[in-house]
Amino acid sequence: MGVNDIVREKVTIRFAGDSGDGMQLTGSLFTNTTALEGNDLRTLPEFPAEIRAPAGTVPGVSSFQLNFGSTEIMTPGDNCDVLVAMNAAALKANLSQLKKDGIIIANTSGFDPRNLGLAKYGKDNNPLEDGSLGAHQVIEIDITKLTQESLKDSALSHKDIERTKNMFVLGLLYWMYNRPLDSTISFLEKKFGKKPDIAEANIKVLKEGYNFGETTEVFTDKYTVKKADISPGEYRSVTGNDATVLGLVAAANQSNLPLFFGSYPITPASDVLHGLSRLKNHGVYTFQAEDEIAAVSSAIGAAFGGSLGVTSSSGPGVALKGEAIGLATMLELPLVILNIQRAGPSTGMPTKNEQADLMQAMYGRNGESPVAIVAPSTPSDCFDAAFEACRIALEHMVPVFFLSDGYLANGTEPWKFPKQKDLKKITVKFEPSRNGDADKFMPYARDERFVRSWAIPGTAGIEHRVGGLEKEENTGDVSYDPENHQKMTLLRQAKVDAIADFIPPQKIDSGNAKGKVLVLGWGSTYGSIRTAVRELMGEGMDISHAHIKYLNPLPKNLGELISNFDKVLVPEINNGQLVKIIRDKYFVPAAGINKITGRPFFIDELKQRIKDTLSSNS
Amino acid sequence: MGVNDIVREKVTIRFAGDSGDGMQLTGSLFTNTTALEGNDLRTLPEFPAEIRAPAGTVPGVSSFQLNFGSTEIMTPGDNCDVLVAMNAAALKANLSQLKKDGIIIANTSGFDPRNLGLAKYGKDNNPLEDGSLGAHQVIEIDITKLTQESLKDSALSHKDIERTKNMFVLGLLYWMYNRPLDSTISFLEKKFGKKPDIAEANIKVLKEGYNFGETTEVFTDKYTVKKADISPGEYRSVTGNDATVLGLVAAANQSNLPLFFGSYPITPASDVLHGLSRLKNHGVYTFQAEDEIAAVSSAIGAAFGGSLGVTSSSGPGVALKGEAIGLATMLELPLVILNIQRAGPSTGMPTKNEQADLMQAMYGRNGESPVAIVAPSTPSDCFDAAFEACRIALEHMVPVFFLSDGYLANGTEPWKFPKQKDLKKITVKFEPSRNGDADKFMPYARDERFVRSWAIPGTAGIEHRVGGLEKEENTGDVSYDPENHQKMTLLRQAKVDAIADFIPPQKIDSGNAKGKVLVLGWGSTYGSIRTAVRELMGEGMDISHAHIKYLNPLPKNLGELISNFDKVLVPEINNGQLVKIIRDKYFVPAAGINKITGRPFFIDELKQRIKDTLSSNS
Amino acid sequence: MLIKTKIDEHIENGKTEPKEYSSKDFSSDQDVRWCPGCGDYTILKQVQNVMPDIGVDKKDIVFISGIGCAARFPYYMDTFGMHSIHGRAPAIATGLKTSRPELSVWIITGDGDSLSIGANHFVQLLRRNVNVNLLLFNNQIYGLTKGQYSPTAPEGSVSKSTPYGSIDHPFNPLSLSLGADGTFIARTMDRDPKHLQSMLKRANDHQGTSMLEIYQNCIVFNDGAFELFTDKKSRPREAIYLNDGEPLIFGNDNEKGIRLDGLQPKVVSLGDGKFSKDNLWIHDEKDKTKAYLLSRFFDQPEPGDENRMPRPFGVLFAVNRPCYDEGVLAQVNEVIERKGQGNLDELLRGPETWTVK
Amino acid sequence: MLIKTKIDEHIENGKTEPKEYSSKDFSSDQDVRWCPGCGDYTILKQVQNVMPDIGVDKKDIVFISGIGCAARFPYYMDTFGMHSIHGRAPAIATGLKTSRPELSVWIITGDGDSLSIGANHFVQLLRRNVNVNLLLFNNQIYGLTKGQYSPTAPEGSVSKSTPYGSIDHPFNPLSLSLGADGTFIARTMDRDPKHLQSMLKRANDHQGTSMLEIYQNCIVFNDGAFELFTDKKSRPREAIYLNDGEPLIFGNDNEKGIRLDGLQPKVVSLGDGKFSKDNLWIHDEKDKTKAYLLSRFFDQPEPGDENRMPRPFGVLFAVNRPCYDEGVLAQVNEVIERKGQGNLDELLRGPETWTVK
Ligand SMILES: Cc1ncc(C[n+]2csc(CCOP(=O)(O)OP(=O)(O)O)c2C)c(N)n1
Ligand SMILES: Cc1ncc(C[n+]2csc(CCOP(=O)(O)OP(=O)(O)O)c2C)c(N)n1
Ligand code: SF4
Ligand code: SF4
Ligand SMILES: [Mg+2]
Ligand SMILES: [Mg+2]
Repeated sequence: MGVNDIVREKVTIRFAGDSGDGMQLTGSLFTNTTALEGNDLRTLPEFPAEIRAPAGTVPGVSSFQLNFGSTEIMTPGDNCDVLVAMNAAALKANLSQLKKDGIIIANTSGFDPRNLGLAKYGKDNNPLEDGSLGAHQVIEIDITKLTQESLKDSALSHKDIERTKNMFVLGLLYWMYNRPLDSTISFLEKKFGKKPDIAEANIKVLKEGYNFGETTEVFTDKYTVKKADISPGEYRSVTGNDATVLGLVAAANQSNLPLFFGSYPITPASDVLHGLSRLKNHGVYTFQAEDEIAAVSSAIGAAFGGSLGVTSSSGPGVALKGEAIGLATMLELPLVILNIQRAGPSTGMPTKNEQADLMQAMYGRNGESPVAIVAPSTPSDCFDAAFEACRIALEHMVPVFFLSDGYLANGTEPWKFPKQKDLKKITVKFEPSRNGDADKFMPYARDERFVRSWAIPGTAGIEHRVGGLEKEENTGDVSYDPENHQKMTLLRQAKVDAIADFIPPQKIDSGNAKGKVLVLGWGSTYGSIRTAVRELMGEGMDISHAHIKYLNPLPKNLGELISNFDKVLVPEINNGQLVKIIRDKYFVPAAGINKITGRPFFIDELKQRIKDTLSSNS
Repeated sequence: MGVNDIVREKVTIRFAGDSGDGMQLTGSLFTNTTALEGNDLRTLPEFPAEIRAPAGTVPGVSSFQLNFGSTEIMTPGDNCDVLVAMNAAALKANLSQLKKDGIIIANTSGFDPRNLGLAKYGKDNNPLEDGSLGAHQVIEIDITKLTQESLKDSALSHKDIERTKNMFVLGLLYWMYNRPLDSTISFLEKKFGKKPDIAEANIKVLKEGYNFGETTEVFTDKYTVKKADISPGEYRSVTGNDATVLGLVAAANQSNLPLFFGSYPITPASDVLHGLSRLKNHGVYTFQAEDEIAAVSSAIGAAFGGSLGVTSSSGPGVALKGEAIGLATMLELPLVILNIQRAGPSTGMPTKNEQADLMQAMYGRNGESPVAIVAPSTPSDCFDAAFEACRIALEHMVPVFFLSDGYLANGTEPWKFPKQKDLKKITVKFEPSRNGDADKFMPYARDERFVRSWAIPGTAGIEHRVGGLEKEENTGDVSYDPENHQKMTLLRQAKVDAIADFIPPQKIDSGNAKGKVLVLGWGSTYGSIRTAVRELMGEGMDISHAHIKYLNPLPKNLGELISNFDKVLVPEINNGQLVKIIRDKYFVPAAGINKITGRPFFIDELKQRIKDTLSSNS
Repeated sequence: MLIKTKIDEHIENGKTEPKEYSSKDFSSDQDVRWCPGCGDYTILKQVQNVMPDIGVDKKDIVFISGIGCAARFPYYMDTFGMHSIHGRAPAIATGLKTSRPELSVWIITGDGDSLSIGANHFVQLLRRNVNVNLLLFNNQIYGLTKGQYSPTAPEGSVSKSTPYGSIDHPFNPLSLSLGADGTFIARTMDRDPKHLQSMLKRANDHQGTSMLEIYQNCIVFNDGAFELFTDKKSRPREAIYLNDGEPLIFGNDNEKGIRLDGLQPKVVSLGDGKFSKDNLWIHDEKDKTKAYLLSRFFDQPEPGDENRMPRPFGVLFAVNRPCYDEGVLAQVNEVIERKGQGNLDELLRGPETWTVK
Repeated sequence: MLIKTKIDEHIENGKTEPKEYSSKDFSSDQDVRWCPGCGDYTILKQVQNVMPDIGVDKKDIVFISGIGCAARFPYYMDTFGMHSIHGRAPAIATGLKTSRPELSVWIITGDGDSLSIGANHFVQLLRRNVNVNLLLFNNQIYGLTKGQYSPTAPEGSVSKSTPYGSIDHPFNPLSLSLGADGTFIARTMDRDPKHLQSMLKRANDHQGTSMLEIYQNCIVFNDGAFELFTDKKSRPREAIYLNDGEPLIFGNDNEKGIRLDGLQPKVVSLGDGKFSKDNLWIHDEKDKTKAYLLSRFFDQPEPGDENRMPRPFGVLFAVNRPCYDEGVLAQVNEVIERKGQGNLDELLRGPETWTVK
């Protein structure tokens, strides 16, 4: 009896197992092969909140979701088509994320009484047997046993053999989705170069898994996902935090400045510190400060010295930086603050996602202290956004917030990475030295963009003092003069507003430039909104999508762009923040669509909420 | 030739001299007498920014302004009718605040070459002589010399004699405004009880000054300001910071809780710490922490223990408290944060005024962390607002911001102080102890107002843990559950919104409840707006004034109240903050009237700006 | 406080008979979520074992922590607890203890929590000598954030944030505590439950801030950091246990001692008749200079070197000094007694009033 | 750094001849705004006097302060300067010095600025041994905020915030600095300009964080706090000046000395033949234990008591330890040398790519 080969446009696979089961590696290997096969894709890992929750328990489950297709793929997918469950806990933790008609591939030895107990199913009620899985097609395989058999002649330790079982799953899925094994094989050969026996074992088990699909008859279907038409070029896969690191280094390179990065570890921002600390040979200084206050302060000190000063944090750590950021607005020095947002308030849910720090970035300081704000929309866009944050900070002598989040930080996508020669130049001019008879240096004199000059120590003749007290226009001397304070407050605002002349105008991402409904988003909701809106367009709805990258100042044409629509909807992973700014600034009755579960919008969910909102307020 | 006695409705006097000249005392003595005479009044001191700027220089000038009248007086007055200038610097620093036709009383010996030099007029150009004072009526008196003469037989040291010259001025002004000397005399007798010779000298000089007016003919006019009709009762004079201290102690008293006050000194908030530290016998604990973070943290610790936990700061100090306030929103413990605002951003202008921290109070934390906000409108209203802040915090288990400012903090007004028996009771109920077999205590169970119970250590059977991680509804256990986070985020918001049911509805302060123009204010602009609006009403304009004390949540009827007007104007001493909230929340094209000079609105200025704004956007 | 408040009423009404506890009574219903094999488990167990013996009613015990792996501790204790924010536990505890001196307050903190972000509150707590117990879980790493070096990590530490090795010189937590004028300074380790227990009791008995450093193994990110001291084989040579009034002796067969040659501590062998117990340094918990010298048994020659000083465990220093919380209470009461309980109406009236008819 | 950046270009292009300076060259055009008679004036003057001799070009000198009266200092120096925020100067200086090691960086801070709100950054700076000079203006009060007690104010201090006297035990700034493993620890006073100057030079010459405590009189809010040491009459008995390699001698006619009796410092008189210079404690800046003992000449018996130790002025401790900023630079350069200057395109490509046709 043959196997039918079904063509699918998109497939979502979720690999789930114990932290020890190597699901992250399995997922990324499948991802690489899939990329090479020319599909579009997105992935998202999910780590347990604890470092090492007890093996076999639900909190110990680690999973990896991959969404790939022959059409554009903009999110890691909603619920999955296939769930690989290496043990009972993995099933329990992820079942809710499987489609009604989704397939479960279960490693039966992970459902023995012990595992059932650890997963709190109860020793003797096995979900695979009690029919509780209803409509789902369940494929039970004793992966552990099969792996051991296939290596019974190997000299490897039991533990090492056990470790290879994820390759069996990988091989099996390669068969299911008609993928070649070669890239994985060469990866294994590279990785275990020094341990050929281990490499061999893994490869053997990989093939075993593939052949298992081929030979046994548990599967009635296999699937083909055709190439997507992706613009030709050289690609790599990148996470948001990786891309952020690269964006910073690129900006330092394009401005020919040393990069000084002062930070204090915090989830999910730490990887930026880790990534940069490896790049010392790119002229990067990383400083793990005693706290976030020292971190931002050290970046300000470095900026005073002429370096590109950057600091990063998340959640509570960002709240601590407010005072020092206020100082930077007064000093009018370049400063980049990376906020890799997470679910709050307070410590909140460090491993969960949220974009609820926009208002804090806008207003989280004493007094009138305007700063610029940019936000990336996809993992690879973190590169552009980080680069832009640096460019604005350096060219406009102003603190700039970069608002990424955990979903972007850990998600991956294929990236047609740029070449250095194609990157913008960032123009930095230090105030030149002058000799005694030249006239007095005016630290707070401004150019036509209201930007003061960067006057760094080591420059003769321009010795000067800056500080957090109000400054007199031009001279920069301390001033309590009422009119001067009014003037300087407005100047600091004008300087930030003027950035609008140096950023691209807001464009429509999908849909017409005029119409009934505009869905306005920012940050990591990009993929979900884009996909949802396009599907709604497909359903014949008059709807468009614009996604704001420059949140302060807003693009000059945004008001007019908005005015071309009858309704404006603002989906956010928060309780309504951008929507407040839009309503205030453009005086349109924009309506928020909000989700605060620590999770991204699902496409179907978002489509439904858009429809509901429209019907409710029309 | 006689002196004509002119009746005036209002008079503004400004006493200005060197920090050493005792102008603050002179001013407050005149104030007390004026109060006893039954005038309505307001005062405002102005201290030099430096502790002790060099004597005789402009930065060293200290001044005191008093505005009193037979009609309602709501501000310390715009420009003054009489300027007392004890030296050249005092004239230079204050001339701009004198009315065109205002009188200058100049102490000529303060205009000698040395003083002229120090004041940077230039040794030999004396403003009193070079005609630069134009229209002003200048009365030159060698007060120093006259003082010395009147005490030439006294045994006092030259320095002590010199010190009494401010009494001469005071006496002179008493004569000018037909005020009795007795209350001042008895004050001096009390104050210098131990040094009768000093008391005597001061009194002699005081009378000397009075007689000088009586006998010499330098004055052609004297003035009478009739009693104002003030509601009968017992009054005292109070500054905003004093009233704040009293409000806190009263709240502790009415809730029968110990008051724990954790703070770190900062201008202009320090006096609250100073005031409370003297009140230990009212059951007040004051803790001068190592910084603002420790200050707010200690208050949270005390609140966990069942005390009324309060912290205070200003400017940069408040910015540092954001993270811990976020913790308090998560812990759902009562916490009162006093922000005595000052001009920012950063260190800004510590001794100047601004109300630019409203947005920070609303949004200055990571994640969705709603807090309640109240703001006093006059010095004495600081009592009610502080009391209300405590009441809301305690009855709703929530952090509450109290937004005062330097103008209120240092200004004084007559206060018909309340009696303890007339104060509200604040109802606090600690979770009672329970014995073993009772069912498990649910720390995050809520009542109909969404308020959890206050469960303090020392209570048997309800041992429980709280923290900054997201909590599971009811149990309070740590939870990463998506739906729970959504629910809890909305519950924290709902709890704050529900406070609206327990605050008075917004009322119109002046004018009709329906009409063309509503001027909407908050905080220390009250006096200026009220007076300006009433004068405009007098001029026949259809205009009303409402002043918001409860800024978050806003009174339930505010939207409807606003909807009864064609135009809404929002004057603020910032670059536009409340106006953003109003535009967003009620979707009305409210227009801001903003001033950022570190100074309050002048009545005439505000009237003009209101007219301009109306004509410009109609 | 001499003024009776609602808190006093509440406590009065809630009075219960003092109970007999077993260590089980102190474990909460939360399942413990540290990595298998983490040193935190044994510390938790010993704390739960000690609690029944400190003679404090469960309801009067509060555990306050910052953030970190260690800081999850309070969730597992069936007492009152707060898992607060990073580094601030000492400040929160100061507010609680000052306003509620009758409570037994325990601070749980990690090396990053207390010596990095929280170092200011840490030294101020010691200076003020607030009567609380601070347990410093030192694993020389940031555990919760997955392995960055900490302020106690040795120079050259390779970690996620220092791939080429750390450059900064680490804190010596005991020296820092002495420099901050701490009144109780002690060290113990997760792997010696008996000693850990006795140190916990000592910490509890001390009036004032009890700073107990606990060497704790982070099996995942910094395994074996303290092996030299915890390993049964090397411990005798590398660790020395301090006992008040007793000579400094260590070694596999107690064959080594330490004597003071002027200001110089010297390792001597007791075997060869040259030196006897009587020539040795006698430990004196009240001698701050000796405590200082002991705290410097730290940056010493490499293992193997004859003159290498063993790492001291036990109470290095313990003296009495008035506690901040007591002092505050005493002052409040003193003022109440002197001036009488404040009358709100008088306060509202203020110094001077006038009447408008 | 081995990689040349725009900063290097800029410095290169701006090269100027090293100049001869006079102290006047270091006073800015701002008029000084401290209270008449404030100790800060004399400190400012001595710093301006010393600057010409440290052999650093004006353009390469940076003064960074926090907030406070003392912190206004940079405005008055005609060098680069930053009057930053309260307590954070050490962190800002660390960022500046680490990224620009060639600069001469001076931190100006008060006792509140560095030992209250800034105490964490203060101890971390000392631990890291960043090569900067920190001048701690200790007046035992918060001056700028008009007179609240500070963490160095003696117990019982009556101040605006402690009308009934302060309760907390103060920091001993030198002990805290030692506890934080500072490498240069010295004390001087505003009223002894010569000594102040020599200490400033020593601080400048030291490689690493130079912590110089300066007793500074706040004439308005805490006048005479240090009179015992600054007053010509009492100084000889109450103060002792330390000189490396010389015996500890003090007194009106150098008639008193200090010797070490075991670990116990004792005041002895040299007159009566019992003891001579040779029996005295010889100061050794490199001896940390002696530095520790000297730092404790602090909480001693009341004046008049025979055994009262004089307060030491001078360099208590000075040793060399690698500086953080050097270490960072060395590591960066070492990696550049080993791996070669990073190539951006390679970095962007990453470890693995694929091509879509
Ligand atoms: C304000 C803030 N900054 C940073 C973090 C992230 N963070 C949590 S724990 C921790 C350090 C933990 O190290 P340690 O105190 O040694 O505790 P351990 O995990 O090693 O027990 C950090 C940096 C945070 N939660 N809050
Ligand atoms: C964040 C913050 N908190 C508080 C203040 C107010 N403040 C300014 S200086 C100071 C203390 C000054 O004392 P010290 O450091 O000893 O300097 P001094 O004035 O005595 O020279 C305080 C509390 C501030 N400016 N910023
Ligand atoms: S990471 Fe380390 S410290 Fe944290 S729980 Fe795991 S083993 Fe323990
Ligand atoms: S207040 Fe004290 S420290 Fe400040 S300037 Fe005046 S005298 Fe100097
Ligand atoms: Mg640790
Ligand atoms: Mg001071």
